[in-house]
Amino acid sequence: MNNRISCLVFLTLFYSAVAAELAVETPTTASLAEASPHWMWVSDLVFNAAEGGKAFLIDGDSGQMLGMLSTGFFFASALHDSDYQTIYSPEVYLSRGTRGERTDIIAVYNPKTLEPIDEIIIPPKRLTSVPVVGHAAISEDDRFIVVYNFTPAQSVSVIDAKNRMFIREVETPGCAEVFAAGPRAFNMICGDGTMLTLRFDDAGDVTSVRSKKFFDPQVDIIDDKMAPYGTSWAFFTMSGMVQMVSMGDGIPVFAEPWSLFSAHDLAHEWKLGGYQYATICESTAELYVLVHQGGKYTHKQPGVDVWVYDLKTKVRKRKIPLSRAATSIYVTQDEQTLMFTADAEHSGVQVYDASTGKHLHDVEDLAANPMLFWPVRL
Amino acid sequence: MNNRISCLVFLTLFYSAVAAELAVETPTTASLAEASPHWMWVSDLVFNAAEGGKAFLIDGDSGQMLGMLSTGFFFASALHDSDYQTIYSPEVYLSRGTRGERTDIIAVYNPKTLEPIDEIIIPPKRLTSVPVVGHAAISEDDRFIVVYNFTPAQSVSVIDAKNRMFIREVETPGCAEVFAAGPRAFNMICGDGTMLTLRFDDAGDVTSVRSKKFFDPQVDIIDDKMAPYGTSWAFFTMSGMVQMVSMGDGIPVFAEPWSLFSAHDLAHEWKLGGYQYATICESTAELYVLVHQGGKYTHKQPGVDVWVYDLKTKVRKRKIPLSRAATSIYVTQDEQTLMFTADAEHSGVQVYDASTGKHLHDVEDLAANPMLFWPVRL
Amino acid sequence: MSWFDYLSEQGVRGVARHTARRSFLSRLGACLVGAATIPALPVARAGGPREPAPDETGIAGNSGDPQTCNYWRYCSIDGFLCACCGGTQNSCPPGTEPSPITWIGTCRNPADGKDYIISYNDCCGKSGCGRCFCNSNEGDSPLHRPALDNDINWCLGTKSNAYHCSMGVVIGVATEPLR
Amino acid sequence: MSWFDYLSEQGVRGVARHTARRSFLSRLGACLVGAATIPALPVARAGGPREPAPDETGIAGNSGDPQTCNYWRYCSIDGFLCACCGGTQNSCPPGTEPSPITWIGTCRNPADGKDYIISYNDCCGKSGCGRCFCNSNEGDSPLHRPALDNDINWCLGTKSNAYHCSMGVVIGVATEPLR
Repeated sequence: MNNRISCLVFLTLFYSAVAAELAVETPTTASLAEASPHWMWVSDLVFNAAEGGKAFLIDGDSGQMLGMLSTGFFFASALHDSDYQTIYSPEVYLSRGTRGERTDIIAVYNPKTLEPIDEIIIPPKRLTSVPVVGHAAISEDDRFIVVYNFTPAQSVSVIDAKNRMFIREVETPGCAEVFAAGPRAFNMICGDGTMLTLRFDDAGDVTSVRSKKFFDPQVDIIDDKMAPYGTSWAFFTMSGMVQMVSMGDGIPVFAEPWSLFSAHDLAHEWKLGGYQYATICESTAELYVLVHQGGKYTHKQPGVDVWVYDLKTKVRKRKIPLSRAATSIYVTQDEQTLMFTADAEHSGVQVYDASTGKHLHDVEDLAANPMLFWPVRL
Repeated sequence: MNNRISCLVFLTLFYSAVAAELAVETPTTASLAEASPHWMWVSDLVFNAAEGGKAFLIDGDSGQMLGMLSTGFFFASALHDSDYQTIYSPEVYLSRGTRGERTDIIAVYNPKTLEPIDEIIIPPKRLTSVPVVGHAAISEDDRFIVVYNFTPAQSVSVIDAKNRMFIREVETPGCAEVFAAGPRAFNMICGDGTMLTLRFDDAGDVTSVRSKKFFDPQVDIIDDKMAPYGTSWAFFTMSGMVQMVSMGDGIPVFAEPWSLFSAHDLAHEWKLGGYQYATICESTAELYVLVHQGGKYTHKQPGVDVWVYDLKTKVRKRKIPLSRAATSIYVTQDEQTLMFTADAEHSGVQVYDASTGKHLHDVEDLAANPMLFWPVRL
Repeated sequence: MSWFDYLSEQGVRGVARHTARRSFLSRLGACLVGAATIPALPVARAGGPREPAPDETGIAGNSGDPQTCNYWRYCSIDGFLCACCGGTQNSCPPGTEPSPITWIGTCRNPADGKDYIISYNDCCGKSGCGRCFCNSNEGDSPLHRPALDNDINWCLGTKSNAYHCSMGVVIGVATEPLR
Repeated sequence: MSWFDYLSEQGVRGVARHTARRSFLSRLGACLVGAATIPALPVARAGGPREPAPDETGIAGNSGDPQTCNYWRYCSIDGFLCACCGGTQNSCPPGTEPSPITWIGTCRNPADGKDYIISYNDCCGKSGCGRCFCNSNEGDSPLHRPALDNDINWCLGTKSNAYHCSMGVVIGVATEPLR
């Protein structure tokens, strides 16, 4: 009798003394189902203990939490490649939690198992702030990752995602945030109203081009909240103008700005507000924004309504009153669009049918400070 | 003109353009006043992100927070020497927050500045649990620190506090927790109902003695919540018996047990409950316990009343109804006794006049999960 | 000291007394090392027939919802319910690892009226899940009786000691009163 | 790139335009290195005379309580108030270090009716204080205008980058409208 059978006999005898109606169970680890376009990630800043940052994966259909990543100090959000085979998470750790040596990494996770599988050490300079979407970006061909640094010197760290190695740091004085722009380029917003384009060759060598001035920072500054739309990005000024920027060809092309708010809306002080107040559904070409009524400098107040615009006609199509005020919003990209909202100062995520505005789920007690949604792009 | 004066002139000219009614200020770091017997530390487990443990220092007289320490993963509490010149904090860190290499240290802080001034690396075996007082202890002569390890093998790490170095690990199978016992000895509670005494010589070499059986774990087990009283410790059984153990001579001496609860109390299901449910004021020889009414296994439910006993007569002297239910309690050691309470599941600490029961302060929004008080012993 | 010694001190008296302790443990240990498909240790019995929990009346005859604290298996649990965190009552959320050792309790299944031995394995390797905190404490014992202590972070012997959530795993039926 | 270049790009236009930028900055920088007793940078003016905050009516004529969010200096703050954490409106809690660089705002002191330039230095080196969170945002600007951005963790150039709390430090009176 070999050892394996011997053990089975032994254990059978052992458990026969406690033979039960319910079968004896073995603790295991759950697997994730096939990824769904209705899955959504949400980042948790854990502001009262920011060294404990997290990301939660939720299923908008069931309203269930599916899993979590532990993502370190002042976490913003993670990136993934175009077929969702790899998650790249910019993370910051201090050797003694809140003191000691700082190490910045791109943690590499398997999206199917949520296990950490590798890490790439990068310069310990990553921006730490209330999370913004533009803190890092991955090129459309999945080759390069760029992380925005602020020490307060402004620069980017360039990472070769394919070979999982840091390549170089590029100084970007006066320019902040990064957005993928075509297969091998990234755009940044500069404080003087221009856009900086960084283009990379196969070796990761960089050339840079500065755009014309597309906003006046003294008059109506472009905000650091924005929404992707295919290979374009929608930016917003503090007064509620939409500035669409096409980035697909690597060089930014600026569309004519238009206003979200009528004179009547403005007279009633309707405003954009929150930490991630705009999102676009690509398949329906609809823009969703969080709005509230408030005076100047209420740009972080939660939205009480969602206003939905047709991006083709630039006309507001409908209003969705929220079951609870929210500072972040994201919609799925399919036609059965789900809308996710959260308030940074309260635990929990709300899920709605985006077309009807019907409130579907409250995912309660999820995240101490839900800040940024980031989608499972499929 | 030397450089310093040149700078002053330059800066004066610079600021003269903005000369103000309010003087220009320089950001500084506040100093702590002379330590008061009414100061109290409270540990924060931060259970939803336990890598971000903390300790808060509060002044019971003013109800103000005075400062904080960042104390790492599953923090329990810290120790200090007999003249409050040095704080020793057993802390656990993982190199990637919740993964990677584990490092256990005794962090050394200056209690006057709350700055980390040193650290002692110890074996990465420290018990991590819902905090208990007996997780670590410092000898009465301030020479040795002992930390209880659970891997689940049971042992202690012995640290030379004077020379700030780890000395050795001592295996203590079947025995848990540590309590200072005389100048150079520590006692542990063993699962078989005995006490284990570890005695150290100058070199940190150890001899051990096992006591008689002083409780029956099958009948009425001694709980792991206890209160110091000079060189004695009060232990409690699950049924509410008080077992005072004198440790001053290095070898435990067991007093006659007595019950906190009359037959009438027991009939009405009055019980001890919480995470730190008992505390003793040395100058008044009063024992304070958190009590509630509940069935078996409600031993972690918050207390709604505090019952106060005269330790000399073993008679209950008074009852203090709480402004909010609490799982932890501590009193100051002076005759103008203050009583601190907190509930592990709610932020905030409550301060009372212990003699009158008058509620003095709510220290609000302090700690995510306040667990253990630990005093400034002066 | 190995954790088998710890078990022999603390946990498996009820089983071990029917056999030669050393040989039983060494046999069990050898099998456990060789076979990953059997339940986690310890397998001690929690304390004989259990006393009903105060809130159990509402679930009589119904096994209940594993995402709620009054689910029958959770009678001695203390932590975030893995079933609310991407796992189930007996599987860890993705990317976390079940603790190989744990504390145990005895809970009555209202569906069949029987008492089961439940192993409360923790899931390890990520920060706290933060959802569905549940603290029921039946049979919970102090730290010096660790096999019955639900206050311990049982993420021991795992790649990481970080505590994420807790499960209730059926490892047998409680057939006789034992302490 | 040094942070003086950053300042010359972003922050000190209002001052620098009255002088030769390079020499001003190098002089200021040299003095700052030599003298720890002068206010922290940046010293740019936030944006000229400010607009009253919606909740300011209640504190007219009164400087208010530094432990509350409507204290006059906090008109552009975003964080935990150090005055609730063992510090004051202009001193860090024990064991934490003020950030040498920071964002700035302009706030009106109801006690004298004047607008002051306020430097919102963060205190660094410990985990978040967690008390008296205050987010008032007057003059707050996006990340590409960092000297006016209160969302940035300004624990930069400190021994540790850990954010603990925020202060409002008077660094001058706002004498003229500048952007």
